[in-house]
Amino acid sequence: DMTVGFSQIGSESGWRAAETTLTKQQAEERGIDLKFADAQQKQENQIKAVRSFIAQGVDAILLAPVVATGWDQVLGEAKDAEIPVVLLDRTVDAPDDLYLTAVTSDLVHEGNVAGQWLVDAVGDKQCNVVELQGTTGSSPAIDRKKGFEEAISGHDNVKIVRSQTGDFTRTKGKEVMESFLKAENGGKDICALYAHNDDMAVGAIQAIKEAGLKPGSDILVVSIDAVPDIFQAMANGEANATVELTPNMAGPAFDALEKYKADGTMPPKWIQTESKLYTQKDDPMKVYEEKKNLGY
Amino acid sequence: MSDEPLLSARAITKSFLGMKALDRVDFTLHAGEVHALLGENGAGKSTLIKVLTGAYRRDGGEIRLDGRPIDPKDVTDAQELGIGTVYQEVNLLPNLTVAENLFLGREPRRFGLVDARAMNRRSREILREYGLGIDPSALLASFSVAVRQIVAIARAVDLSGKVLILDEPTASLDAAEVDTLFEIVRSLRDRGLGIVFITHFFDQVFRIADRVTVLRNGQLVGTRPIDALKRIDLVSMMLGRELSEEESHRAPSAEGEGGAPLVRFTNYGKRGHVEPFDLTIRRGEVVGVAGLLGSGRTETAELLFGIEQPDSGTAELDGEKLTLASPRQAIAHGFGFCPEDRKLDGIVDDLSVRENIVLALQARQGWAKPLPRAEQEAIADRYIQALDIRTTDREKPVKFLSGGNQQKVILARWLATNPRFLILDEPTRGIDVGAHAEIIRLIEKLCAEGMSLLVISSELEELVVYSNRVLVLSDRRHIAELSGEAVTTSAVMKAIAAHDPEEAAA
Amino acid sequence: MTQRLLPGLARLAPQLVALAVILALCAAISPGFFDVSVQNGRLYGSIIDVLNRGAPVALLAIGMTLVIATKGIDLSVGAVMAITGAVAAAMITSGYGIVLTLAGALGVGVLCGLWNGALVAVLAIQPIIATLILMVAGRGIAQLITEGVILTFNDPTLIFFGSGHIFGVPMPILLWIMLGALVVLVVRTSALGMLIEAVGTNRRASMLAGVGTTFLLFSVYAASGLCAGVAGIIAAADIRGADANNAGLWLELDAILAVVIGGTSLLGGRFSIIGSLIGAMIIQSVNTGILLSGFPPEFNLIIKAAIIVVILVVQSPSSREAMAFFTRKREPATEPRKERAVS
Amino acid sequence: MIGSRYFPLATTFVIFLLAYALCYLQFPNMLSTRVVGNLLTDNAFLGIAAVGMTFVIISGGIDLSIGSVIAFSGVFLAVSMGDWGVPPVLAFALLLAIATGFGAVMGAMIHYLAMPAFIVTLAGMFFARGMAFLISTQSVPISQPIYTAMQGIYWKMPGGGRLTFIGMVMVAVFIVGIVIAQRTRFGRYVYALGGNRQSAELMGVPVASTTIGIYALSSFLAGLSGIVFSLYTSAGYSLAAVGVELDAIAAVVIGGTLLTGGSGFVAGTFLGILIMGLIQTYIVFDGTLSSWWTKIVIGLLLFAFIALQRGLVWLSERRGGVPRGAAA
Ligand SMILES: Nc1ncnc2c1ncn2[C@@H]1O[C@H](COP(=O)(O)OP(=O)(O)OP(=O)(O)O)[C@@H](O)[C@H]1O
Ligand SMILES: Nc1ncnc2c1ncn2[C@@H]1O[C@H](COP(=O)(O)OP(=O)(O)OP(=O)(O)O)[C@@H](O)[C@H]1O
Ligand SMILES: [Mg+2]
Ligand SMILES: [Mg+2]
Repeated sequence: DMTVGFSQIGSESGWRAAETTLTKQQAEERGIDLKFADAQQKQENQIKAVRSFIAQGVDAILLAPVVATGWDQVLGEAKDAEIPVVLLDRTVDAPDDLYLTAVTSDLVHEGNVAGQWLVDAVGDKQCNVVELQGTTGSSPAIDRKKGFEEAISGHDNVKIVRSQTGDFTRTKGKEVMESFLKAENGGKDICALYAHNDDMAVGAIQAIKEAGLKPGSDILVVSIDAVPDIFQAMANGEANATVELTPNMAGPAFDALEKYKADGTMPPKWIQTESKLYTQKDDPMKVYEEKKNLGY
Repeated sequence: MSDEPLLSARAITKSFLGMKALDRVDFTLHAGEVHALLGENGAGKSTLIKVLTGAYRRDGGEIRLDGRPIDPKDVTDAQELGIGTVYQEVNLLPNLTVAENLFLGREPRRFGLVDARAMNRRSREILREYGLGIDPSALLASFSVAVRQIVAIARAVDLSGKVLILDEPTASLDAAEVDTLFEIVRSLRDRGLGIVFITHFFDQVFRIADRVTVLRNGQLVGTRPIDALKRIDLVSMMLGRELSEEESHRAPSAEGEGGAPLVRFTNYGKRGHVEPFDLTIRRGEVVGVAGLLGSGRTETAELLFGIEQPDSGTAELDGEKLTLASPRQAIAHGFGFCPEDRKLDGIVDDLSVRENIVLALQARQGWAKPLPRAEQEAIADRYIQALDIRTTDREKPVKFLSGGNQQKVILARWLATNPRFLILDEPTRGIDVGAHAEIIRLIEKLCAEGMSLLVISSELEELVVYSNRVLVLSDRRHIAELSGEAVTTSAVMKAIAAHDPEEAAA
Repeated sequence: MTQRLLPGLARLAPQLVALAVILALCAAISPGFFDVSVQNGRLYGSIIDVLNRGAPVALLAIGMTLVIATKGIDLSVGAVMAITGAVAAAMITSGYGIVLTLAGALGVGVLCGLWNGALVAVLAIQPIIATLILMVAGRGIAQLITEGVILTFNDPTLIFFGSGHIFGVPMPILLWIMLGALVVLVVRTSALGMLIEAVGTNRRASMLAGVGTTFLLFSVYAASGLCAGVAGIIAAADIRGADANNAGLWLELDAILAVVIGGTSLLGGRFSIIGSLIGAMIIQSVNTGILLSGFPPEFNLIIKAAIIVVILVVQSPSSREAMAFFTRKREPATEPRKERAVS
Repeated sequence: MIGSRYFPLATTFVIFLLAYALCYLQFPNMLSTRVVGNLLTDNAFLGIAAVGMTFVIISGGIDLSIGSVIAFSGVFLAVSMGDWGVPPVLAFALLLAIATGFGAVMGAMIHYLAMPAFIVTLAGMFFARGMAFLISTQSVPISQPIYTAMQGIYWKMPGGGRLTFIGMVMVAVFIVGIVIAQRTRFGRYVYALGGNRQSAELMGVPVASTTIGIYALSSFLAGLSGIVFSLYTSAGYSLAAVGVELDAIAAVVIGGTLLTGGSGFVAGTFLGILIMGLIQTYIVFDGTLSSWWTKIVIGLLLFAFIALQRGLVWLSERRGGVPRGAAA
């Protein structure tokens, strides 16, 4: 059987915890011995971990890179040691012969789906959007912003009036939303909220309610990730749409690895996961029940 | 002595927070003289020194060296001008080695790098002149206050091309060390240096000084040649009044000796600190402790006060077994301890005079029972007056007091707890004549009221005046105990000498 | 009492001035800044947000002030917030009553403080490192409790501590003001304050004077743990869930900053809890001001750094001297840098 | 008594060897040249920054800005070489000059404004990362021939381990650091300042220039560390190296330097770095710890090392009877 090293970014969010849980589950089901290394959000720790995996002589490495750049060298070392590397949930800026495949969603596309939904939802109405960005400088923040902006460009009735970082957290999401509401005439001038992840949206929803407005109707709420809590909000009519980022990246990754190990089948360089849109029509409570126990 | 002064200061003025510490003070120093700078605690001696050497910027006045005006911006400037200084508190760096302290800022270098070997070699040579056979590559922290003071002096002497300034350098030196120091000072004087010397010991002034300058309350009282000066005149210059009790001698009182035992230590000791000893202290008795540097006096006190734990022996108070696991416990039993190193172990420098005085009392009462503010103020005022602590007000942070006044504040802290057994380690260090007499009188009064005292002092004259008994220590061992009529300076010297003839001969 | 209060306020003048200037800037950026209305029976407005959002840092700053006064520092408070929030969420969701939950969470906070106290007072580990241990491990412990997810709860009483209000005043505001007042009262009417200052100024001398230094060190770290506990509960209640990953993240730095801005020296000794609370409000005003300004988030850090520098420069002893110099021409009372040389 | 000064250093070394032996017993692979090479390479940037931190801490200060300076350096290099077309060597020189100047300004503020280092460098931390954001929020790859060339310099040890260029740079920085600390006047001044600022001033130590020099040195090394980090990752990223200052402080303290200032050794910091690296390597080799247990175990091991060290020092103090004042 196989020993696989998994270098995870950290445990900064529920989504990430779910990804870790699912990876462990998948490994167990397949009888894979998984070596797990948590990098505490630091690229240097991930590089260290990958090097240690190489030194230990694992059979394959899963890497969820914290940032796209800076992997050439260590991936080169893995290649020299003939250890296949599979990238999870984000790709890297490196020649693609340095890794076996990348199992990721398309972050820009996610933003695009969210933006598209909003454009469709408001039709021709004038709509001022406030945006809760992810951590300044992180790739999901940059790409989800880009995708969303692409989707609304050309629709002059929809425009972003305020945009601040909420650090991907509920607390900051709530705090920033509070100030958005004050700055925009008590929220009366805001038509929609776009949050780079669900956690910030959940925080912002509370802020909207405390300001005496109705999230979901007075202010539309669209966000990304599809964590269980947002489905509860959708079921209550307080959130409108979310774009799923599946935490099960490891399944396809292990499939590819097993095939490769068995007979050398090269998988495609990019295995894209679906960016599924959920709205209030999709029976949110049912999805919530399904997702509840996935380790989010 | 040439006519042109080596160093002259004119109309020096310096104030702190509106209070004038120096008020148009003039001062001249000739080449080849030892000039004693005298004055009560807080008179402004240290401040004058600091102004002269650039440690403080002056508010007004003019300083000339060799007739040229100088304006040292910091101590480095003064050092470059050839002025070496030992400031009042031992101002060396315990975390550096002895050699590094001696050569800080002017290390011998080879190929641009510090040459530690040469530095240690030269340090050893320098220190040998002071009779100090210590390893210069050891950390200064591993030596006692006295040793540090000698190192500080050696550094300043080595730095001083023209002027050497010593601010109370002898406070914790014993007689032999003082002799060595004076020999060096004399030879420097003969080489043409000007030496400024601050002390509270009159004997030393008359032994070594050529002229004296007296300050009082930040003002110049006068400068006189020593030959034409009587001791009593000097005292009145300093105090601005006559001091009658200054020479008060006291025959050890009989009641003290006869009092019932208060504390008894049997076979008390700690390996590596003090060898086991027996000691009984009676009510109303003053026990003096004499010995050379590093003989283990302070360490004895630390054992008695529970700072260090003994590894042998027992202690009894009023016939009952007693454990002294911490100063806190000792204090609970009515002990008190004025430490030798007031800066490190004594004052709490940011707190006010009042808070420093009530600290031990409050600590003993516990945090939940605060002394009412009015009571604190009353206590503080009482001791400020009783000990003549010079401060503009009781809420002044104690760090702004002069050295001697800080010492009195610590004494007041312990007196305020009304202790049964008080240990004083060098209580008169840095205290002026007036206060000195005051403190000795106080000691006597306290014993008369039944308090027992253990006093450590390097001044044998002083010690024999008030002690009923004197313990003599050497090499961390209690080697002799003198009592009654036998308590005399020469007997104490002999006792020390009996153990270590070489040192006592000096 | 009043005689002593007035000079106290005078000492806080620079902090108050800084706060006033920042608030004025905020009002210039966002015209409705000082408007307060009532929304759902609850006071509502930007200025209320400052008081409300500043609660965690204000609470942490209370304990931190005491710790810093003893010449210590407590880097673990952010992690302790995460732990106590997690404990509260875990207990309330597994059916313990609100009373037990609160007691449990606060108890854990105090326990964390005692652990820090033990390392500092008994093992004599340097405070920064001693508390760094819990800073690193504590978040792990919190995540262990929540298993890395946001543990949501719906208990209305617990939520009340985050978003409830009494007479329209949000609970967090009441809590930090009350806890602050309580601690000031305890510390200043007992001898604790003076003894803490003594220990922080000269620990050895205090020990020799019979001050129970060990007890005091344990107390201040425990107090810091308790304050972090309250802050943790508020943070969790605010978002109705314990976010072990992010609750209190980097707040220890803000709390330390608040204490320093408030005029308490990192070298220990004299302290002012009221000053620290004002410091916390200054920091929060800056944060809220930045959010209201509409600048892109890339500028946040630069603005914050610039404001900190300006505040500190204005407060630094040297520039106070310089100002005194310019206002009272030619009467240089003291030489600042040299004064320090003897202190 | 003679050795007491070096005792903490010796203790740390013994602890490191013991810990390594324990790791080896559990995972024989730990004693390969690969692991040893990785310890040097992976910790190169941290080590270089920690040398600067050692000076700062010995002088009684602290520098919280180094992580941000590292991030700024990376972004500056990437953008200046990539977008602005600055030649690499010039970019390096420019960066080191900027970093040094930045440190000097912080040092000057600390000295002349009498502000605590903690706060000044905290503002510096915000500022440097803020500047990095302003230059670029995205991670910018660096593709310069000189980078490839430097990355290609290594000595392949028997057993497959590599002693890389950046590993060697770190070792060199440590050696220079030791010489500066122990054998130069500046080094003595740093210790003097940490021992007692006022005494140092009264003994003629140029306090202002020394303080400025210390923080300039620290930022210079942080800049150098940034260069090394950019070599390590071939990129500049404004979110890189968050919290490195805490790692550096921990390494310095584990290496036996007192945060109160005045005592410690640059060589000790090297041991501290190795110990921290060892902890991480061990955790990865183990591979069974969840995210949270990773944090808890790091904390516990940190505690174990420090407690062990304290215990040994305490024992020796009891035995040797280090006199009072020694701890001051
Ligand atoms: N930094 C300071 N700030 C405020 N006041 C000060 C400061 N330094 C000294 N003083 C005050 O200046 C006066 C003179 O002090 P100074 O230290 O010069 O006295 P001194 O003659 O050396 O006394 P002693 O014999 O006790 O050492 C004292 O009243 C003291 O309180
Ligand atoms: N001349 C010396 N040479 C070497 N070491 C010394 C010398 N004098 C003192 N020491 C060291 O200083 C330590 C302090 O001893 P201790 O303080 O008990 O002595 P003391 O009798 O109180 O002297 P002091 O008058 O200096 O306070 C001793 O353990 C000793 O190691
Ligand atoms: Mg003096
Ligand atoms: Mg002594």
